Formats: sequence, structure tokens, C-alpha cells
Amino acid sequence: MKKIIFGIAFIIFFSFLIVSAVNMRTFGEPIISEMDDYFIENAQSETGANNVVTSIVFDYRGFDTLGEATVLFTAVVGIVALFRGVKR
Amino acid sequence: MIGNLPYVAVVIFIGLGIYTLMFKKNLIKIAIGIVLIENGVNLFLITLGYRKGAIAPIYTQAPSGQAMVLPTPQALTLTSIVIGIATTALILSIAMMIYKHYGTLDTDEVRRLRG
Amino acid sequence: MKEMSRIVKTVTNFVYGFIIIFGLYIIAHGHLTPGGGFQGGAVAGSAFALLLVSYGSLNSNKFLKKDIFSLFENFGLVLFIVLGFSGLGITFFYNFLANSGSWFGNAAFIGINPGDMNTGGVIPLMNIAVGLEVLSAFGVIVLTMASGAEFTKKKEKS
Amino acid sequence: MSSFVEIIHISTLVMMIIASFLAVVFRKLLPSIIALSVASLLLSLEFYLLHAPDVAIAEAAIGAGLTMAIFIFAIRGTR
Repeated sequence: MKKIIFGIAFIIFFSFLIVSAVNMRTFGEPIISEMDDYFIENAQSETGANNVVTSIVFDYRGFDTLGEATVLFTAVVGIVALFRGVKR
Repeated sequence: MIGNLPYVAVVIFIGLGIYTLMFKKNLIKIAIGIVLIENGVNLFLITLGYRKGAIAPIYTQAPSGQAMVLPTPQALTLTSIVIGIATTALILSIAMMIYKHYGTLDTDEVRRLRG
Repeated sequence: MKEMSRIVKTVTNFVYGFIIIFGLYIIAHGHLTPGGGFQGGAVAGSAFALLLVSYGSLNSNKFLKKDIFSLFENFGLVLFIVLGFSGLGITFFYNFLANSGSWFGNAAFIGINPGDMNTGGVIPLMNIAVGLEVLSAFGVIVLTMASGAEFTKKKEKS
Repeated sequence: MSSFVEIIHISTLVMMIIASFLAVVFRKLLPSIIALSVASLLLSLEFYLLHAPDVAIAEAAIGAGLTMAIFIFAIRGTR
């Protein structure tokens, strides 16, 4: 009984996703791109790096990288604390 | 000719992941479903930033006079992949400790043997 | 996990140095070519996973120490935060070395160029810090899960 | 010329969908994880075709190498 209800809900959800994917905007033509054009124009003169993706990751959006490093550190601390009683 | 096929691929990835989360009972199988959903989200973010007939956003030795792909979704996807591997390692460690405590990986058995 | 056959160990001895050197190359050239701290750290971390799988978790504890990896991970995170706070005279995460003429401070050419190693300001230093942190984090994860797999499996009847 | 790139693009997407479907359907855990690794490697090729080489390097190193090693350690620990 539970499987039938879950199956009906899954089919409705999946068909909704399929319809919304077919009706999306055309592949390969982004609509809003002012911020990215600014990054592509000014990244070389402001940060001096040739790779635009690296200059975004480490300079314009440094807060995201700081949060990512903290999440990775927290996951490592969690794994080590979970296996704390294991002797080598 | 290609149409909207990448969006359909994203939807099939996410649908397979949710099917695995709903109907499978093994804990490692559920971890596989979570990895599939992560792959779908990463592909969706990269697909949103694609511009037809453009080159990669790197100035070293590039062909001149062409437009570039949007760089911001690529930077966010790079962050997302590393967070995904960290959470997957934590999920698998907790599954191993559940197996040590209860002796099984079936979710119904784990719920029944409480206490 | 027990150690694997002699063929696997010979190939591993031949190939793991090249994988680590390639990862360090990706980290060092992060601001010119595709790559950066995350990618280079992941490539070098997969070399440690290869060593651990081929030599077994008991033998590899002699030459891969968990404490040294943990020390380098803390050092990388602290170095990254210190580099972020260094530009606090203007804003947080300000690129105070770019176009200044000192370390990594040459002015870059505008437009398409063959690339100069001495540009980028604070970005190559942050690449090294994040690469050190990601490499050590993956080493700690792989070592801990390999010794935990010996702990949680059922004991064989002897 | 462009049609050749499009044929590679479409065939990569279709093989990726087949590999992820096999990763869900298989009963035993080890073949399922191998199919997941193949799907992740094809996803890396797809990222390269969409002009994102940074993400392609990261996905090839993490998704196809380290995820496989971590899942195999988990299977060895739970048998």
C-alpha cells in the first residue's frame, strides 16, 4: 500500500520535471549576462590572472572558498572523531 | 539537432536518484542515489552557462576575436564538487558504524532492532 | 585490506611519483592554464589512495602518517585565512599584491598573451594554501576509512 | 564539422544515461559502483565538450578516482 502511494507521487513529480525541462529556454543562449561580461572584461586588469575562473574563485568570491574550506575541515574532523576508538 | 537534450538528461539523473532514495533499502545504495543527484545538479549549473560558438574563459594562447562562456557557474560548480565528496565520505562512515552496531544495512531491520 | 599482487605493486612504484608531480604542476600554474588548488590537490590525493589500495592498510601505516597530514591540513587553512585578512586595510580578501611590482606583482598584458608566471598577485599564494589543505584532507579521509574498514567488518572464524 | 561535434555530444549523453540506469538497477554492490564510476567519467567528458576544462579536471579526479576508492572501503567494511 505504501509502495503504491509512493509510486503515484513519484510519477507525478517526474512528469512535472520532464514538462518543465522541455519548455525551458533554448540551449546555448543565456539571457542575463551583465555580471559575467564585466568579469570577462576586467579580470585581467584588476587581478592580473589569465584564468578568469580562478580569479573569480579566489578574488571576487573569496567568501565562498572560505566557507568551502571550513566545510571540508569540519567533515574531516567528524570522520576522525567517529573512528576515534580504532587502534591502528 | 540537439534541442533541449541536456536538460532532459539532468531530469533523468535527478529522477533516478529520487527513485533510489524512495524504493531501495540498502544504505550504500542510498548513498549512490545521493551521488547521482549531485551529478545532475552539477550538469544543470554548467549547462545554464553555455553559450553557443564560444570558447573557454582562459586568455592563455586562445584564438582571437570570439566570445567566452559565462565563468560564474563554473566557479560555483567547482565549490560544489568538493563539498559533495566531503559529505559522501561522512555518509559512508556513518553507514559503517551503523553496520558495526546493528550487524545489518537494511533500514527496516535497523528500525526494528532499536534499543 | 590485504596487499595486492607483485605486478600491481611494481606499477605503483613506477607511477605514483609522476602523479604527485603532475598535481603540484597543476597547483603552481593555476592562474595561467586550466587548474588550481582544488584540482591539483585532488589529483595528488588520488596518488595516496593508489598507494593505500595496492600496499594494504597495515603496511602503508609505516610510511603514511596521519598526524603529519593533519598538521599540514591545519597549516593550509590557517595560511588561507591569514592571506584573506592581510588585505583588511581596504576590504576583506582584497588583492593587495596585484600590479604592485613585488612578489607575483607584474602587470599582466591585456588581451590574448602567452602567459607570464610572475603575475596574479595573491592568487598563486592562495592556490598553494588551498592545494595543501585539500591534499592533506583527502589523505586523512582515505587513511581513516581504510583503518575503520578493518575495525567494522565481521571477524572471520579461525 | 559542427555536426560531428553534435554527434559526439549526443552519444555521450545517451551513454551517460545508460550507465547511471545500470548503476541503479544492478543487485550486487560492486558492479553498481563500477557503473557509477563510468557515468562520472562520461560526465567529465561532457563538461569538456561544454567548454569548462577546470570543472572537467576536478570531476575526473574526484568523481572517478576518489569516490570509487571510498565506496570500495565502505563495501570492504560492511561484509
